[in-house]
Amino acid sequence: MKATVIVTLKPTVLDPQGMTIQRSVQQLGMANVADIRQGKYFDIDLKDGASKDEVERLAKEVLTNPVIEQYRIVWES
Amino acid sequence: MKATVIVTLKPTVLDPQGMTIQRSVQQLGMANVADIRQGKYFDIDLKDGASKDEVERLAKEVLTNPVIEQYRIVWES
Amino acid sequence: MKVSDELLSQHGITESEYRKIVGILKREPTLTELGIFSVMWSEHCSYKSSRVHLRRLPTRGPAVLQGPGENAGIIDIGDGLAVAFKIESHNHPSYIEPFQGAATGVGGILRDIFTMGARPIAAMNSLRFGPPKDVKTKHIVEGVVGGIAFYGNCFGVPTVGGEVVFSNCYTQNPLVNAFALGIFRKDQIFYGRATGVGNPVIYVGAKTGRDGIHGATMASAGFGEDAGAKRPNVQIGDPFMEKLLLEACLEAMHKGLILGIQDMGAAGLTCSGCEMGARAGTGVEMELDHVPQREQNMTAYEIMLSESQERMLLVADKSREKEVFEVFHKWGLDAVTVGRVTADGLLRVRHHGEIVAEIPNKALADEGPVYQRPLMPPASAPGGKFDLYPFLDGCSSLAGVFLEADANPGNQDYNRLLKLAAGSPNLACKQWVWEQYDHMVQSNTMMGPGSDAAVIRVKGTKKALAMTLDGPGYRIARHPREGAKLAVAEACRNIVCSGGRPLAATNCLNFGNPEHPEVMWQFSEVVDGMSEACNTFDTPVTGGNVSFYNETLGEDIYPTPVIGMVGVIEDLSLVTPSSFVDAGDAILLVETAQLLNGRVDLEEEKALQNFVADAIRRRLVKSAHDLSEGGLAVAIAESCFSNFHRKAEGAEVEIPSRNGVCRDLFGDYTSRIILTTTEPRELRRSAENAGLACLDLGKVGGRLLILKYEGHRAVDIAINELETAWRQGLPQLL
Amino acid sequence: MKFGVVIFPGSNCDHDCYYVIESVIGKPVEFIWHQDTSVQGFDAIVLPGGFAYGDYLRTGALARFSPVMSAVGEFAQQGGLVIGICNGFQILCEAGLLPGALLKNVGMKYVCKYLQLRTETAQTPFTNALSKGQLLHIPIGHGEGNYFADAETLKRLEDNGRVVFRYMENPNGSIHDIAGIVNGGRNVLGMMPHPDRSSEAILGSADGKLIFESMVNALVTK
Ligand SMILES: Nc1ncnc2c1ncn2[C@@H]1O[C@H](COP(=O)(O)OP(=O)(O)O)[C@@H](O)[C@H]1O
Ligand SMILES: [Mg+2]
Repeated sequence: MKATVIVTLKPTVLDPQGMTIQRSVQQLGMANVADIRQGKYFDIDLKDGASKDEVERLAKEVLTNPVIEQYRIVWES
Repeated sequence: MKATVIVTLKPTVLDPQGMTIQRSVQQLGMANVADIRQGKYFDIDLKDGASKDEVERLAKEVLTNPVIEQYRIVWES
Repeated sequence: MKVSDELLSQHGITESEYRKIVGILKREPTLTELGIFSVMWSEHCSYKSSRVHLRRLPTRGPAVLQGPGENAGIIDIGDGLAVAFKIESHNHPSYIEPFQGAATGVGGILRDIFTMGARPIAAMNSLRFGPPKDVKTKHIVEGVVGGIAFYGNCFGVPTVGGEVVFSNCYTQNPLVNAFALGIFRKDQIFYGRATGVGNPVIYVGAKTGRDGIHGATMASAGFGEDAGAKRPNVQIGDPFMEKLLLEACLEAMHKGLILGIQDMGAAGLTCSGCEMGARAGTGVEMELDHVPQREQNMTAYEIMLSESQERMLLVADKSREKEVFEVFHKWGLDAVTVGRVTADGLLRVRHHGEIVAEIPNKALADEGPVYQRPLMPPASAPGGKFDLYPFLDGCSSLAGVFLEADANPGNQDYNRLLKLAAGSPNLACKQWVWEQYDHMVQSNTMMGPGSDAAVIRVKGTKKALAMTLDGPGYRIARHPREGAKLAVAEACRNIVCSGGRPLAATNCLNFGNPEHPEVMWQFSEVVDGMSEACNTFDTPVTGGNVSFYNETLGEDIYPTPVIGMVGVIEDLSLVTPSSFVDAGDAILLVETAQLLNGRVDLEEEKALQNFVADAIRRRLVKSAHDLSEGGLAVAIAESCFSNFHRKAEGAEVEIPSRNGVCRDLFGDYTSRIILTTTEPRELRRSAENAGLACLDLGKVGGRLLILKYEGHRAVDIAINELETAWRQGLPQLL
Repeated sequence: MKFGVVIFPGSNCDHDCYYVIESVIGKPVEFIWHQDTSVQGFDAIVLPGGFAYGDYLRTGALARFSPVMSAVGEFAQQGGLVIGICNGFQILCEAGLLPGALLKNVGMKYVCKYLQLRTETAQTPFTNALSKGQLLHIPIGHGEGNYFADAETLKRLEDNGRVVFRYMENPNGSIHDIAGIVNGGRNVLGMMPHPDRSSEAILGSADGKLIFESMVNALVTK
């Protein structure tokens, strides 16, 4: 089983990385880009018999810092 | 229009972050996690009238380091 | 196997080299063997073009414990302690992928140091780029600096100094030279030797992947149109893994578990295996099925040639194998026995039950081809427009302004010129670069980046170490032999100004294509100049690195030797800053009797350095700063600027009139040092006794920098305004 | 009185902290291995700077799972003195022993330099040798020192005098210029600047020593 976890900064948290990219994009003349926010992406391979709960726990307790981040999981089987 | 760009390391390129996370996770007793590879995730807001080509260019020329990374774009309208 | 011409050329092996291989093996090589020969006999690993010249370098001296031939040179610093240091290039990888290329360059040189048992306590780097206004250059600078910071900071070694130079010739061939220095007890040195027949050969560290296969051969050819096509070679650095490797290796060494050890750098398992065998006169047998692998279905060829980072090969006593495993496992690292030491002198490699290579270690490590390549002086050196103003090389827009001032010194605004010079790429403050480096970790840094030499104290003693990198490229391009002498002289002068005594040197020789007779001539001249100077200053060369093929589309870079000099400061209280200390101090200029440009009189220079060293020992000196590019005006300005621990101090100075105001302000004349003191008379007297000129220039103090020339104020500027120009120079360009 | 300095894989200021405690302030100190499950016998614990677990995932994120961290948590709960410097601060936040989080510097780059720090309160076991408003000359060296907390947390920190240090010139974008905070019990301090690098005049400043000396005072009077 495979799963993908996407971790992004909460909307209330400033994203300096996204802002820097946004600036360089504007300098390059890509004027149509209104906003970029950067997040992290994790491709996870699971052994047979792994449960969705385990991935949920992984995403919540390890991959995300709840003070600043939020996550979502995309399943693939 | 919105698009998501996902940038990941090419499969043959070493991913020290992913490896280290996976090892820690195993020690935490999440034994079913076989492999983790980390990538970047970009949420992009586009102004009206932006073309898909522009996003393609952004992904290719700005967000990806072609020496070690690859990208894919997910569209949302 | 049928070996085609095409296969040979892919491996960079010539016809005659191939015949030699067949002669050694007494049969045709297997593909794996061909690969092994190709990397070991590559320019990068075999020094086939440079070896005949390098022999002329002085390598012995009372302080030298280990000269060239091991992973790093070692010198005795007293108190039962020794330091290991070396410099290495990572030029080609850094052009292809600036961040990872520079990062793995740092990783490689650090491994060279700790593989000998020394804990790295300082790093430096010498960087050359094209002009900063070029977009591609900006990207390379960002990447290289970011990569060095990423690796060194995480590993936990302070990056305490280095150089950044911009010039057109490096646009397509940036240079990234990384230096590292480590410290240990002199009775605890480890060597890369596979001793003791029957002992296990143990692989530790990261798993092997298909990274950087043929990296050594890549560094042994120029770039053509297809530089991009060579990209799959890129290795990724994992400084965290290397930090664990450091701690585990040192722990295993201190427990007495290790007999021989070598890092896997260029040519990976191949190089460490055969070199360790060759040095000990033994054979090494390896079973590749045991090698930890990251990727599926790797061939023997790939495993032997992989340049995956953060790996080491070691030999332990057979009775202590398990203890070795325990140490590495404690640090969370792989440690696997992959073979044994044998008596037959062969590198024997098995894979899936078959022998895939069987080659005498010595043939690979010591009997590579040696070429006496043709030499020829070039028809013309770069034009001498900038002889007095070498900092202008690579700054086309500024060059005109200064050359015009040189021709018409009378009616110029020297405030403006000084601001322009101070903010020019080659002279501007490099804080943008070194602020990204952790230069304080390990809490030894007394003088970090920005001073003449970096100074770090040695815990547990009264001593400090001083170190510097110097490579005046434009000078050397103009006159390789004289330029090389200047480089050594300047490196020693920097050490002396900080209160130290230079002990020994390392060097990185960055050159173009050795198959160009002009390049080989430059190389030979540089080696001779360096030898002469190192003999004069009693600073033997304990090691180094040669990087050839820094050429793109037939264009060679300037010959660019970079000298790394290491010295000892006998007492912490003698550490001397390059910036002014207190208002009211007298400013003196000491110089040799004749004013030289572009060359150095070594004996006079030595007298100058001895005088300054002695004056510092007699505690007559509060600050000492050597003059180099930018001349007297820029040197005085630099001494005025604020630093982390002190506010800016102005100065009022009389510039001696000699060759016209522009030259006297900005001209780069050799062998000069500015000192500040509260005892000007005593200093002048001693200088005159030593046959040196010593001029009273003026006093430290105030908020202005005033430079008087023939009775009027040529420069009269608020020091803060000048400092802003100097600090903003680089950030504005980048 | 015994100090303990925790070694995580990737810690690189562990020896610096050890040196200051042993050779500069002259107090007993031992290393604590991250796999240890007890911190018994120690009176104060230092989480040193560095790149624990390479700072991979997030700074401090993987270190907080090290076995020693449960022991450190209990030790803190019982009022034991814990100081986290730089990476140590990041670990304390990840472990929930201090509120908030440390984001990437707004400039996106690692910054190593000396700066001025203002002491906001002397009412902690880490600052009793300082006075409120006292300026410290002290270096930073970090890529992720941009302190963030939500409005409610911030208010609590400010109202209770838990902001211990503030930057005079903000180098990283930290909210309210925060450089260091304590927990509600005031026995756990996290700070980005490095007192361990500024405890000897020959290194440019001995101001950092005052923080270690405050800890000694607190332990003596305890
Ligand atoms: N420019 C040089 N000056 C002096 N010694 C050199 C120089 N270049 C290389 N050497 C020495 O030659 C030896 C061969 O280097 P080697 O260890 O095979 O390669 P590497 O540099 O890849 O580790 C080393 O001991 C090195 O110090
Ligand atoms: Mg080596």
